[in-house]
Parts: sequence; C-alpha cells; structure tokens
Amino acid sequence: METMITGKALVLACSAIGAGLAMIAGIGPGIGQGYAAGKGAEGVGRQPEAQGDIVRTMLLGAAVAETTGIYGLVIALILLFANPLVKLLG
Amino acid sequence: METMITGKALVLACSAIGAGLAMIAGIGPGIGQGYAAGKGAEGVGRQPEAQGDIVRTMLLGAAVAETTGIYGLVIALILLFANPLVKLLG
Amino acid sequence: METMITGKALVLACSAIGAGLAMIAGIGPGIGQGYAAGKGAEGVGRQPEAQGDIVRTMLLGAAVAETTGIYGLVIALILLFANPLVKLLG
Amino acid sequence: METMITGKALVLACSAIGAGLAMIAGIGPGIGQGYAAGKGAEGVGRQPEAQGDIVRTMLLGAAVAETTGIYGLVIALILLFANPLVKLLG
Amino acid sequence: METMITGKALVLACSAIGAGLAMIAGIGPGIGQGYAAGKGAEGVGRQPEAQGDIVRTMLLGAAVAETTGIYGLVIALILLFANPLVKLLG
Amino acid sequence: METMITGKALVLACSAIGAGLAMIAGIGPGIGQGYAAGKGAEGVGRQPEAQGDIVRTMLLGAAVAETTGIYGLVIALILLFANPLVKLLG
Amino acid sequence: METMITGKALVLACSAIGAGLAMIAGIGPGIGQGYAAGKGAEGVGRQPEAQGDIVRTMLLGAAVAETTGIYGLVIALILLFANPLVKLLG
Amino acid sequence: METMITGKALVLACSAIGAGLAMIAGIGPGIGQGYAAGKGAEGVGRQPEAQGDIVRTMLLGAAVAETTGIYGLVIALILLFANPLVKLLG
Amino acid sequence: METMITGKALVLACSAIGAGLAMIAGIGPGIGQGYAAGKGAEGVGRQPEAQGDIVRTMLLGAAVAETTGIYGLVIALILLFANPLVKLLG
Amino acid sequence: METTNFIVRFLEWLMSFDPKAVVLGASAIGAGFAMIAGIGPGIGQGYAAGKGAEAVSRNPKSQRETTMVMLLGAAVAETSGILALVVALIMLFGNPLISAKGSAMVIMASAIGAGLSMIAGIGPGVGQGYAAGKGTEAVGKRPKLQSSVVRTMLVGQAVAQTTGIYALVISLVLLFANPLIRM
Ligand code: NA
Ligand code: NA
Ligand code: NA
Ligand code: NA
Ligand code: NA
Ligand code: NA
Ligand code: NA
Ligand code: NA
Ligand code: NA
Ligand code: NA
Repeated sequence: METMITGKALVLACSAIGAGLAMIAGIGPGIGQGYAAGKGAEGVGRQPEAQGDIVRTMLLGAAVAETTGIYGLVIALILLFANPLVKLLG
Repeated sequence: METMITGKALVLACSAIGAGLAMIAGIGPGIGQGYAAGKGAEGVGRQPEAQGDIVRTMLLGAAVAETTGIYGLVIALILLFANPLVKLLG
Repeated sequence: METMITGKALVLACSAIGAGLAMIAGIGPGIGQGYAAGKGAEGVGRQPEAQGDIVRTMLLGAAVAETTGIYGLVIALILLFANPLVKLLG
Repeated sequence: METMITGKALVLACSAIGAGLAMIAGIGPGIGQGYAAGKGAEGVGRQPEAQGDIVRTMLLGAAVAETTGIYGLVIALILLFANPLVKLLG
Repeated sequence: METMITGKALVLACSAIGAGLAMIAGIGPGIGQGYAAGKGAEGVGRQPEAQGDIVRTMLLGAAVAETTGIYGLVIALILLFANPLVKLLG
Repeated sequence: METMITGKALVLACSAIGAGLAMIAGIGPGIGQGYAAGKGAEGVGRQPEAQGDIVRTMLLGAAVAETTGIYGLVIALILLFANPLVKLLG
Repeated sequence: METMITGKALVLACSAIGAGLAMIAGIGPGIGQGYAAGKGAEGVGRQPEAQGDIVRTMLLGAAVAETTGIYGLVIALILLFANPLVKLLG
Repeated sequence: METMITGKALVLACSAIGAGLAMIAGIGPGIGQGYAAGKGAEGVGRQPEAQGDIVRTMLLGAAVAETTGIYGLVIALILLFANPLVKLLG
Repeated sequence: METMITGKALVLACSAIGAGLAMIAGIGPGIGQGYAAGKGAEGVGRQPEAQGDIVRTMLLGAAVAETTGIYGLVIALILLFANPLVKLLG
Repeated sequence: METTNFIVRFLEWLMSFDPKAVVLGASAIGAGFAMIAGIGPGIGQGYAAGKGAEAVSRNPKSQRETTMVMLLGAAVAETSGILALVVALIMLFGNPLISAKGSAMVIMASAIGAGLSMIAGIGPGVGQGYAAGKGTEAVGKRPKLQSSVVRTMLVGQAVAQTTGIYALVISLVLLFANPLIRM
C-alpha cells in the first residue's frame, strides 16, 4: 500500500541537493568576469584606439574564468540526467 | 489513513532545497556586474566622448558575467518544472 | 505517538527552506550596486557637468546587476505561491 | 509544549528557518551601501562645493542597492505572517 | 518487497552531496582568473606593444590559479564514477 | 535479507561529505593566485625588461599560496582512499 | 528495525565532517599569500635591485599567514589519526 | 547486544563538528596577514632603508590579527582534549 | 527504540555546535586587523619619524576591531563552561 | 505503529526528548549562528584602523581629528556585533521560547531562524567600517571639512544599517511575537 522511501529515492534526493551545491561555484566567474568587464570598460574609455585588443584580452581572460562554473554545471547535469550513483545501486 | 512520506515526496522536497541552493550562484554576477557598472559610470564621467564604447564594453562584459547566474536559474527551473529525478524513480 | 506527516507537508516544508536559500542571491546585487553607487557619487563630485551621463550609466549597470537577485525572488515566489512540486505529488 | 509531529508543524518549523535564511541577503546592501557611504564622504572631502550632488547620487545608488534586502524581508514576512504553504496543506 | 535504505544507498547519497560541495572550490579560480583578465585587459590597453608578454603572463598565472578548481572536479568525479567508499562497504 | 545501515556505512557516507568540505579550501588559492597572475601581467606590461624576475616571484608566491589547497586535497584523498576512521571501527 | 549504528560509529562519522570543516580555514592563507605574491611580483618589477629584500619580506609574511591553515590541518589530522573523542567513549 | 547511541556519544560527535567549525575562523588571519605581507613587501621595495621598521610593524600587526584564529584553535582543542560538556553529563 | 539519550545530552551536544559556530566571527577581526597591519607597515615606511603615532593608531583601531571576535569567544566559553541552558532544564 | 521512514523516525526521536531540551539545544545553535554577524564589524573596523594609520602617516598633525572620526565611524560599525550579542544572550539567559505554548518543533526551529537572521549583520558591519575608513582618510586630508565629511559618513552609515535592522526585527518577532507558533 504505502510506498516506503527506498535507497534509490534517497540517492536521487541527495543528487538534487548536490546539483544545487555544485552551481554555487558560479559565484566565482560572476565576480571575476564582472571585474574584467569593469576594467575593460575603463580601458576602452582611456585608450579608445586599443579597444579591439582590450576587448579581446578581456574576453580571453573571461573565457578562462568561466571554466570552474562550467565544471559545476557539468557535475549538476550529470547528477540530474546521467546519474551514475543510481546505476551503482543496481 | 495517513499518507506516508513516499520516496517521490523526498525527491521533490530535496529538489526544492536544491533549487534554492542553485540560485545562490547569483551572488557572483550581482557583485561583478555592479563593479562593471561602477567602472562604467566612472569612465563616462572622465571621458564623456567615449560613452558609447564604454557602455558597450560594460554591457558585453556584463553579459559574459551573467552566464553562471543563468546556469543556476536553469538548474533550478529543471528541478522545479522538468524534474528528471522523479522520472527516474519510476 | 502517532506521526501524521504527509509527503505534501515535507515538500512544502522544504519549499520554505528553498525559498529562504534563493533569497541569499540578493547579497550580490546589494554589494555590486552599492559599489556602483559609490563610484557614481565619486564621479559626480569630480565631473559635476557629466552628472546626467554618470547617473544614467550607473543606473543602467545597476539594472543589469539586479537580474540574479530577481531570479532568486522569482524562484522563491514560485516555491511559495505556485509550487509545481506539490502538484507533481498528485 | 506539544510534541505531536504534524505536517503543519513541520511546514511552520521550516518556514521559521526559511525566514532566517532569507534575511542573510541583507549582507549585500549593508556592504554595498557602506561602500557608497565611504565614497560619498571621500567625495565631500575633496569637492565640498559638490556636496549636494554627491550625497544625492550616493542616496539614489543606495536606494537601488537596498532592493534585494527588501526582497529578503518580504519573503520572510510572507513566511511568518501570510504563510501560503500552510494554506496549501488544507 | 520494499527495498529498505541500505548502507550502500546512504554512501552513494552522501557522495552526491560531497561531489556538489567539492565543486564550490570553483569560486576561487573564477574570481582570481577574472581579476587577471581585468588586469590583462588594462595592461594591453596601456602598453599594446607588450600585448604578447602580458597575455602570456596572464594565462600562465591563470593556469596556476585553476589547479584547486581541478582538484575539486577530480574529487567530484571520483565520488561519482569511481567511488572508493562503496567498494569499502564490501 | 535486507542490509541495514551499519556504522561502517555511516562513517563512509560522512567521509564523502567531509571530502567535499575539505575541497572548499581551494577557493583561497584560486583567488590569491589569480590576484598574483593579474599583478604579474600588469608588471610585465610596465617593465618588460624585468619579466623574468616578475614571473619568478609570481610563481614562487603562488606556490606558497597553493599549500592549503593541497592540504584540503590530501585530507580528501585520505578520507576516500585510506580512511583511518573505518579502520578504527574494527 | 534494529539500528546497528554504535556510538563509536557516530563519533567517527562526525569526525570525518569535522575534519572537512577544519580544512576550510585554508581559504584564508590561500587568498592572503596570493595577495602577497602579487605585491611581491609588482615590487620586484619596480625595484629589481631590492628583489632580495622584497622576496624575503613576502616569504616571512606568507609564513605568518600560513599558521591558521596549519592549525586547521592539525585539527583534521588529530580527528582522523589520533581521535581523542573515541577514546573518551571508552 | 547492540550498543545504543548514548548521550555521551552524541555530545562527543557534535564536539567533533564544533571543533571543525571553530577552525573556520582561521580564514580571517590568513587573509589579513597575507595582506600585511603584501604591503610589507611593497614597502620594503620602496623604502629599503626602513626595512626594519616596516617588518616590525607588519609582524606586530600580524600578531594582533592572529588572535581570533588562536581563539578558534583553543575552543577546538578544549572540545577535543578537555571536553567540559561530557563532564557535565556526569 | 528506546532512546538512551537524555535531554541534557541533546542540549550539551547542540552547545558544542553552537560554540563552534560562534568562533566563525573571528574571520572578521582577522581580515580587518591584517588590513590595518598592512596599512601600518606602509605608513611606517613612508614616514618613519611618525612610527609611534602610526603604530598607536593601528593598535587602537585593531583593538576596536577585536571586540566581535571576543563576543564570539565569550558566547562559546559560556556554552562550554557555564552553560545556562542545561541549568534551565532543571 | 512501527514505521521505517527515516524522516519520521528522526522527528519522532527528536520529539521523544523533553520538548524544553529540544528548544534549548536549538537555542544554543541559534546563538552560535547569531555571533557570525561579528565578521562584519571585524572587517570594517579593521579597514578603518588601517585608514587611520595611513592618515596619521600622511598628515601626523591631524592625528586627533582622524582618530576621533575613526572611532566614531567604528562605533557605528559595532552595532551589528552588539545586536547579535544581545540576541545570543537573550537566547542563552532570557529565552522567551522556553515558556512558549505550541508545537515544540516550531518553537525549536524559531530559535534557529532567529540566529540565522542575525547573520545579515555582517553587511552593515563591513560597509559602515568602510565608510569609517574613508571618512577618516578624508578628514586626514582636509581636517577643516570634518563636519561635512562626518555628516555624509553618518548619513551613509545609517542607510547601510537598514538590512541589519530588518534582520533584528525578524529575529525578535521569532523570539517574542512568533506568529507561527500560534497558527
Ligand atoms: Na577557470
Ligand atoms: Na560567465
Ligand atoms: Na545580472
Ligand atoms: Na538592488
Ligand atoms: Na592553484
Ligand atoms: Na599556503
Ligand atoms: Na597566521
Ligand atoms: Na585579532
Ligand atoms: Na569591534
Ligand atoms: Na540599507
């Protein structure tokens, strides 16, 4: 009659929390890239003739700063859509 | 008589917490874009003639800084509206 | 001692916590926009003649920085007033 | 004190915790507006003749920075005084 | 009939949370590399002739700053895909 | 028949969480080394002739800043691969 | 249902979490020493003739900044390898 | 037959977590002293003749900044080695 | 299941966690006083003849910054050595 | 009825204690949470201290004025720390929740929520301390403008206090006028 809480349910429930925690990594790129945006805007205002170089460097650096946010996203997506822990339960 | 807490309920309950946690990523873009806003305002005050370039660079950089906040939002929306974990429960 | 906790109650209870967690995102815009406010005030003091441009840029940047705070608020309001998880429980 | 574990009690208990969590958002405006206050004081020290403009810009920016703190307060007040989750319990 | 929560399920569930926690390390590289991006963009604007050296130094430093984010990712991947704790359970 | 949750399982489960927590230390080196990267890039742009000294100092300082991230990694690896707590259980 | 979790297991499980928490202290030295690295690199670029003094001061200061990270490591190692709490249990 | 979890075990288990939490205080001195190290290195580069005074002031200030890290360590050591709470249990 | 844990044990266990949490306040004075140490060292390098005044101001300000760390310590010591909550239990 | 649901089992375990003990335990944790607010004043006042030392090194003649501004600004920045301490002391020595009537679970959670709320005080502590530092710096540079600098500093600090007050209100509501217990 009543469905009990199974081990599978517990793993999936904690996967939801793990996915949420992993996203918190996104704080970092948000702050860092915003700093780069500010410095880029400042630089473009001071040396408009170097705008291309400034923006390219800003975007290159921001791409590097994005990676750990992507890592967090990938772990969250794995937990949600390709959960290897549930498979381990058998 | 009393409905017991089912595995499904546990997964959904933890999904609510996971969704809340994922939103915390939003701290990052908020700080970073605010920094860019401050630098943009400073730059416009100093070089009013470069206002267009400054604001464009600020907005471009801020768009880049928004991504991890969007990632968090997407994970939260998935947990709330297209929960793949509940489907896994069968 | 009979316990009468239903799955629905658990989902709603965790939704309250999720809503609280989601609001923490508001730390970011608060810091960022405050930085912009400070830079705006500084700029206006230095170039009073550019006050209009400075304030407009500050407000534009601050609007951009607000978004992740709004995301958090929206997720919290969904959890409180249009909880899709409870509906999933059937 | 009653030790009966009802669903309603669980929802209300977690609402108290959710309300506390939501207030943490207040860290942001506190830091940001304090930064603005500092820049305002600095600006007034540098350009006393622009005091009116500086303070007005500081206060405008600080008002914008307040919003996410207010969001947190509103969610906490809803959880405490107009709890929609308890109503959903029926 | 109903599967109880086994020790294995508990270990796997907590591994999901551990994996999520480990990703939080990613805040650091995100902020740090973003700072480097901003300084790089600033430097390129000021000394366009040194662009190669500036970008190389920025990328070298950013690579060093990435390591702890990678450590977190590795621990998360171990917890998800090669969980040594479950094996210990026998 | 059904495997109960044993003390061993509890220790291993909490070890997974402990390992995740230990990785959070990685936030520090990430921010710090990124700062060093930014300052290094800035310095190389200003004094290209001192590039060797600047990069060497940056890397030396970054190596020092890495240690606590390594400590966290070591504790996590001990918890995962050479768990002394499980042995204590007998 | 018989619980097979002993008091000893509970103490050891919480020791794993305590050890993980203690490592979080490592955020501090990571940020601080990275700052010192950046300032050291900047200083060496500006006054190459003072490189010896600059690097010595940087390393001396960084050594002082390492202590609380070491404290955290020591507490974690005590919890893992010389747990005094388990002994108290008798 | 099976040993139940006693009150003593619960107090000791929570003491392990409390000790871990107390060490987190170490983030502060790590950041602060690292800042002092950076400023010291910068100062020594600029005024090598004042090296003695600079380093002495840096170390004096760093000693003051260490105290709260020591407080955390002391509380952790008390919880681990001279637990007054367990004695209260009788 | 007979609980062998008394209410007193529960209060004492939670007191251990509360004491640990209270020590986290120490992050603040650590960062702030370290900043003061850095600025003091910088100032002494600039005007060695004003060393006495600089150091006195630094120490006075640092003493003020210590208070909240002391508050946290006092609350932790009360929880550990003069626990008023246990007395309330009767 | 024997139940194998671990959530229900945990809650039943918790409620098998003297309800007073559960509330007192939660109050210990709540008091610990509240003290975390102390991070704010520590950072902020330290910043002010650094700016004070810097001001003295730049303009030793204005030491009296700068020190006074530093101390005034730092005193304002202390507010969050004091408020958190008061809430923690209330929970330890004059806890109104112990005599509250209603569900023990709600009362217990209210003690934790009241502590969590106070953490907001980090913000005003940091921010007001920054303002104190900048005010000190400005006065050090132009001591004659002390009154207008200090006024601006205080206005800005007042604005920065609001979220700390909101948190205090929520905390006090949870402790003294808890609407959840009565529901
Ligand atoms: Na990266
Ligand atoms: Na991004
Ligand atoms: Na945004
Ligand atoms: Na806002
Ligand atoms: Na690294
Ligand atoms: Na280190
Ligand atoms: Na130290
Ligand atoms: Na101190
Ligand atoms: Na203080
Ligand atoms: Na405010």
